[in-house]
Amino acid sequence: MKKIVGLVALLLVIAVITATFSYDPITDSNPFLSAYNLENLLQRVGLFGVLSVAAAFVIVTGGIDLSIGAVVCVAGCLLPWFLRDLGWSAPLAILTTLAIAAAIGAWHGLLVVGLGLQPFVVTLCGLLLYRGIMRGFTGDQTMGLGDTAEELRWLATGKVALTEQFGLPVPMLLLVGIAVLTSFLWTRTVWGRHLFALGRNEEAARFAGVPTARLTVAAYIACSLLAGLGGCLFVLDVNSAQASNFGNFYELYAIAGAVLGGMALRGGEGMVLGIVLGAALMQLLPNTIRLLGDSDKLEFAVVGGVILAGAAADAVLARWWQRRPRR
Amino acid sequence: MKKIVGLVALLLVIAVITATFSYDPITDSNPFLSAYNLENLLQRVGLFGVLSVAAAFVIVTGGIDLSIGAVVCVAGCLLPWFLRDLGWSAPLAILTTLAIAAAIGAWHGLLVVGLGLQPFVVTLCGLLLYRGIMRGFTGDQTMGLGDTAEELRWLATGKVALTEQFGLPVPMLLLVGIAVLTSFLWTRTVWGRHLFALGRNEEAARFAGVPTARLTVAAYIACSLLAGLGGCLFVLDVNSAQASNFGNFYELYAIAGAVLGGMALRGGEGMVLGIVLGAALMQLLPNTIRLLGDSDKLEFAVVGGVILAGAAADAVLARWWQRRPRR
Amino acid sequence: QDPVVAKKPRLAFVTNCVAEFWTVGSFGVEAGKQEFGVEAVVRMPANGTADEQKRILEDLLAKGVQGIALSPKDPENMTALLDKVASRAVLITHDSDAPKSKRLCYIGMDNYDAGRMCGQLVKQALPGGGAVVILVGNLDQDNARRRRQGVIDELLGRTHDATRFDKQDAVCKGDLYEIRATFTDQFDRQKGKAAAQDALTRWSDVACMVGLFEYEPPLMLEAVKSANRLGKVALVGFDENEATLQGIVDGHIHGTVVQNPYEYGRRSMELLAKLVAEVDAKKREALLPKGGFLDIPARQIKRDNVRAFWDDLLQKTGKKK
Amino acid sequence: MTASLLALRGIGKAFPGVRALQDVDLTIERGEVVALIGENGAGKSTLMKVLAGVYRPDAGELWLDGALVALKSPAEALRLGIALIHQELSLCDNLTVAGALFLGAELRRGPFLRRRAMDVQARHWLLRLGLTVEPAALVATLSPGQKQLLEIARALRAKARVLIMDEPTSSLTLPETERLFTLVRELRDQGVGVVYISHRLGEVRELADRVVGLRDGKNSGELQRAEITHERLVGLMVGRTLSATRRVAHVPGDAVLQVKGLRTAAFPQAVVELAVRRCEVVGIAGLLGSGRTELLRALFGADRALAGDVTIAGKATAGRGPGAAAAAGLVLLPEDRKQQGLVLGMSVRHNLSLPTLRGRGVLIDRAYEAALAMRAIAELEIAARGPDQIVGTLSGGNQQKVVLGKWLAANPRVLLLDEPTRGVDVGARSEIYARLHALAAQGLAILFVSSELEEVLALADRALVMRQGAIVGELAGAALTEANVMMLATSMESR
Ligand SMILES: Nc1ncnc2c1ncn2[C@@H]1O[C@H](COP(=O)(O)OP(=O)(O)OP(=O)(O)O)[C@@H](O)[C@H]1O
Ligand SMILES: Nc1ncnc2c1ncn2[C@@H]1O[C@H](COP(=O)(O)OP(=O)(O)OP(=O)(O)O)[C@@H](O)[C@H]1O
Ligand SMILES: [Mg+2]
Ligand SMILES: [Mg+2]
Repeated sequence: MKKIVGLVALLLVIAVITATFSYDPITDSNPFLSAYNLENLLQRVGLFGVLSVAAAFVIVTGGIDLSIGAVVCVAGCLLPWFLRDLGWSAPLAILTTLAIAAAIGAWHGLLVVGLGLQPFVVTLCGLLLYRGIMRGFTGDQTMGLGDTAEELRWLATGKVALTEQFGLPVPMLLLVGIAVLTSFLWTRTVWGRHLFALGRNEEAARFAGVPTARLTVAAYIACSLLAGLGGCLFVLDVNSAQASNFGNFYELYAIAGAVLGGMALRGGEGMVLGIVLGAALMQLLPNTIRLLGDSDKLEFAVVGGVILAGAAADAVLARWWQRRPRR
Repeated sequence: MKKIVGLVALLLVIAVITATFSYDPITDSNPFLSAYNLENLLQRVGLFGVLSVAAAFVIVTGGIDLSIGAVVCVAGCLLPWFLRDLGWSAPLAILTTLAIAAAIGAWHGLLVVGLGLQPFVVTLCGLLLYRGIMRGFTGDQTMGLGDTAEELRWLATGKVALTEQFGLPVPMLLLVGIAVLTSFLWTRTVWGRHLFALGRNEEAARFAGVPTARLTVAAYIACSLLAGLGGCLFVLDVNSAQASNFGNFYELYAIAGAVLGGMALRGGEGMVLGIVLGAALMQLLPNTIRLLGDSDKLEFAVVGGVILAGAAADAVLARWWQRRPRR
Repeated sequence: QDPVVAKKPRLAFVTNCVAEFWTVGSFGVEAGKQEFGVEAVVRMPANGTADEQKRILEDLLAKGVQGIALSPKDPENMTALLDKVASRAVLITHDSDAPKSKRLCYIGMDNYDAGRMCGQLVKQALPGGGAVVILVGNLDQDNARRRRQGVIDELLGRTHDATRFDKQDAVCKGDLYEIRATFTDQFDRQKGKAAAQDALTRWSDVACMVGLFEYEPPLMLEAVKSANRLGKVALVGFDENEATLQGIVDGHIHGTVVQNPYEYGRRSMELLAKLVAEVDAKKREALLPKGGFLDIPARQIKRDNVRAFWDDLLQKTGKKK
Repeated sequence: MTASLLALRGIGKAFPGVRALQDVDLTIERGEVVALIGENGAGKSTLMKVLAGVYRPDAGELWLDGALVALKSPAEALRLGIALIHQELSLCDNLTVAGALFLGAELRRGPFLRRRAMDVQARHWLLRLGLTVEPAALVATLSPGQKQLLEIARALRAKARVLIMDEPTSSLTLPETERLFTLVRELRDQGVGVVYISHRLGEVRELADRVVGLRDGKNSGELQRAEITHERLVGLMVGRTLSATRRVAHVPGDAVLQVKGLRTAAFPQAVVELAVRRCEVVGIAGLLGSGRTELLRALFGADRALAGDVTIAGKATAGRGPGAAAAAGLVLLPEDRKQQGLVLGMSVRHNLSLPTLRGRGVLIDRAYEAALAMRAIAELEIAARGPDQIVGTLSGGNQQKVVLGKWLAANPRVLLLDEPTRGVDVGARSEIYARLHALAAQGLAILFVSSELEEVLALADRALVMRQGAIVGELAGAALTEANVMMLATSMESR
């Protein structure tokens, strides 16, 4: 809970700074607070938030999934192929893509559980493998939707109007839905309780009769499934995917968002709300830099610096809180 | 030990396959076995091997360093700047670069130990931060040595002639030196024993009076120092560095090499020889693909696939070995 | 409030990746800012992906930029996005065109033509024909594909058709020239060098190597040196890396095809400044170059003109007064 | 004739290099408490893990209610009504007490948790065992003793037909143990078959209906209720009689450990003052959660104290961490051997030498290390294949001996011991007592915590009794009796 408060504070501070400095006296307008910008921001939080929730499913088990970006790439290359080259209907294309993503997750889970391989190794190989296969499959050609599937793109670029000016982007709504569901799953169901237990102490959970193997596989499936969904949304958003770089590094953004939001990499710890806030921070920062800065050369530096400072402040405050004399 | 045997076997199998299929009956020569190719291969193993040993130092403590590629970038951009723009002497330039790299490591170590931040988070932020700073610092311009420091480049491109045809590349010799030293440090000294103990159980080591904080910081310093050395060698090898992509992904290659060589990411487990072999495998595969393949599209796929298959085979064999009936 | 500052048009120059090439371009932008009295920002997508470009464009619009010059990453599929941008600001393309979109005009050259120029250099260096190996950063980038195709088509003596595409592993063998392979390095220099070395290892009869990305010709030179085949393998490059130019001066590299990113930057500013100042759509039309194409041709740099070119470049990038 | 509740026939189990069990038989009838005894490493825990589906035996059969069963997993054993309290703590410490109590058998409505209901029922179970923690408290905040009670509660909650308890009382004090016995007898009367493993032979005498002995992985005999005596139990375990240990009187010297005004975070009101002198063995007694562990950890600097001075031979070490304490000559043998005592993945030899490798230059003195390992293994009778066996694969009692061995070799000035003989068999125990007395005679100051009153009486020159974080009394000489200690520890104000 303290983590959440800290994150919200950090988000607010950055938002206020951005709003203050982006004010344009000539046009008397505030680009940061414009409906257009807020919609864009929310849409991006929606897109990347889905990936962070994906990453969190595996992090809860004490594992890690480095192949999220590669699965985004697989989904991003396959969906246009199904829709445009094979001419499939939208539901069929989406479902098949998700099924393939889920199969990838199942395969990860089986390798981790069945053979006892380290998740880092399995998914690092996965990263190379899937992206490599996609490069071969697409022959390094860009996969795009062209102007097919215009309606489907609503999922990524659509809005649900709230006022005349402002609408909630559909990806944000999707993220909210996924987050609420996940949160519910984690905190209210037996499944979630077992997932968290096995994440902290797999052996103890197994001794208590928890079907740890099955659950771990399920977590990997959930992760890849959401990554696949993210991949679909990303390609519907930008309309073009190149196998060699589509989704590159997204696993790191996704994991950073989740960890920033309070997921502990040793497993069994974390809240969905934190993850969403973490993902939001990861999107707010570049926006700030691009709205205020003259150049984006320092974008990475600022993102890295702010996250680190945030994490450090959090740790320092937590200590201070603990040391504070109690009545 | 079984791991080492397995790796050597895998390396040999791939080498034999490559040698067999690369034989050219027209010229009756074997490109793979040519002195030129073997020298190139050894040189690459030397370069990447240094990074894998670097990664291993932190992996032993149970941590992870994702900033290796970024430190390579820092060293790769600074060294040319010192040598060419500031006109420093070679020793001064190299030592300053290494000192900066070591400082980065110390800073990681302090954040991990002093504030208790997760290594993944610290070094992920480091990755963004250092690369970002370098982009700002170089103004996105390529940093090159031009024709200064020709003698210094011997460190990366030089050879020590063994026969008239064949010489051992200097980076390989450096790697051998580093590996022998590291191996000695790990297995023969008190420091190494303590490092492995704290990697397995930090708390128990602390209760046994091991100065765990100091040791952990030292491990991070060793890691970044070697990564900095690697960065120097890389830029001396290719002669130019662009901040935005120099050393990109090298942390993953480095970690993959180390893990492939038997380092367990949970810490406290592994041998230096395995790491060197792991790094060698990572360099042999692309060479094979380029010598035999029609295109390098599938390079990533093959590398990922072979590593995964190797890890899986290793796990299956280990099980079989354990289950095998004993007299 | 300074009324002069207030009236300055606000422009942006968006590239398709981070590269030395584009730092030269940003010097052009800088020059254009002074010359035409505009404010401008340069944006380079760090990972060089289409989705990064999308977010950069959105943020520029949010920021209230009035004119954007863009090198689209994926012109084919970005049409809808570009149209949206064009409806909120003046949009022109440079370096890479998106003819199907509502961009007002294109500044630059044709990468296919530049590729053919590169092919001509190969022909000059290797009049008797031989085996050629191509090195390229990746092959899913539009400009890379076009360049490579230009080289291949020129060497095989094919007709001028920019839409042709030979797959990476396609057999490209003509009467005189044979393209043995195309290697990609994903912008990793060490890998580029390794690929060049491995090509030399694999084929003892490679007669020419072509590097299509800025950092590649120097790597090929390193590889050829290390294989002791200097002078036996002709080298042809692309772009104006200083080591490439030095290689030409030294006679190790036959020549290079240079574009003019500096002019892309400067002329983008010039054109955008004019277009933004003009509100009337009809009158805007009149300001556009003929056919919506401002040609800034590529040039072949060889031993005879390398000195002059290099001096000029150093001057423009402020490295020499 | 009805079949036995449970019967194990000819069970064999081998680990790499070791035959842990060979042709072992065991029957358990309904409504019977069978005590399983044997030296450290005899195979008791292994046999119980076979019974609970953790290990699959290499040979033998398992009959439940006259039907042959093959257990594939702990889950399956649980389904069949076999519950095991593991010797080593195995709890998920990110859960709440109620969450841990119901793990694997949550009260549910469809897939959803009935959290309220579980809290209510948890309170009931905690109360029955006298565990005074909130169901919503996190497991991570419990002391090892409380965790052990929680594990017992879990097993009772499982309503098993066969209840296996592998040293359930190793860190419990008298009142909890007695409460546990009452519950076990209740279960027995309801027809549950109980297997009880303990090295506290007094408990065995009190509780067991029948005793089964294991020695070197084989059956070593059986005693019926009437036949159970201390001597016979020892004979069943070790196969010989043990000489009684004799107390050596020490003449205490100057105070080496001095504590003034110490206040710990868990008990901010209690102020601790104490001094331990050279050649002195001081015991600390007290109830579960009375703050004994907290005190030792604070002295060692593992936890930061709120206030107070700790001086070791004149050097102030408070607030400087374990490193400073160790440097000044004070070491702590921690209560939780798995977490703080051992590096489980390392070998016996490396664990034994870990604290003493310092000060021998950079290079490891391998000869010294080997000698140290050989000596410790011989003196403490550590049942290991050799010094290179991985500590994690030793039996619980043998692990404890390794922890002890490494500190006995360390030559400190002040030795703090928290439950030093947890799970150690009777034979080794008297060895250890003798060693500790010898060390004290050489000038060492020893301060130890033990939940076993017999141990405090056997070992201590003087005993401090703690309650609610404070030292409420000191007993020595003739006044040091079980009754006096219990009176001080439980005096009315405590609850
Ligand atoms: N996983 C394992 N790998 C190898 N050996 C093992 C393993 N587990 C137990 N052993 C060995 O099996 C033997 C029996 O161990 P077990 O834990 O059953 O003893 P125990 O009777 O419970 O002793 P204690 O009283 O000390 O708890 C010991 O020699 C031990 O070293
Ligand atoms: N990590 C912790 N966080 C919060 N409270 C704790 C923690 N560890 C122990 N406590 C509390 O401090 C009190 C004293 O515990 P301590 O371990 O010192 O008792 P003890 O006398 O050694 O008993 P035990 O036999 O249980 O070890 C207990 O009430 C316990 O709940
Ligand atoms: Mg046992
Ligand atoms: Mg205690």
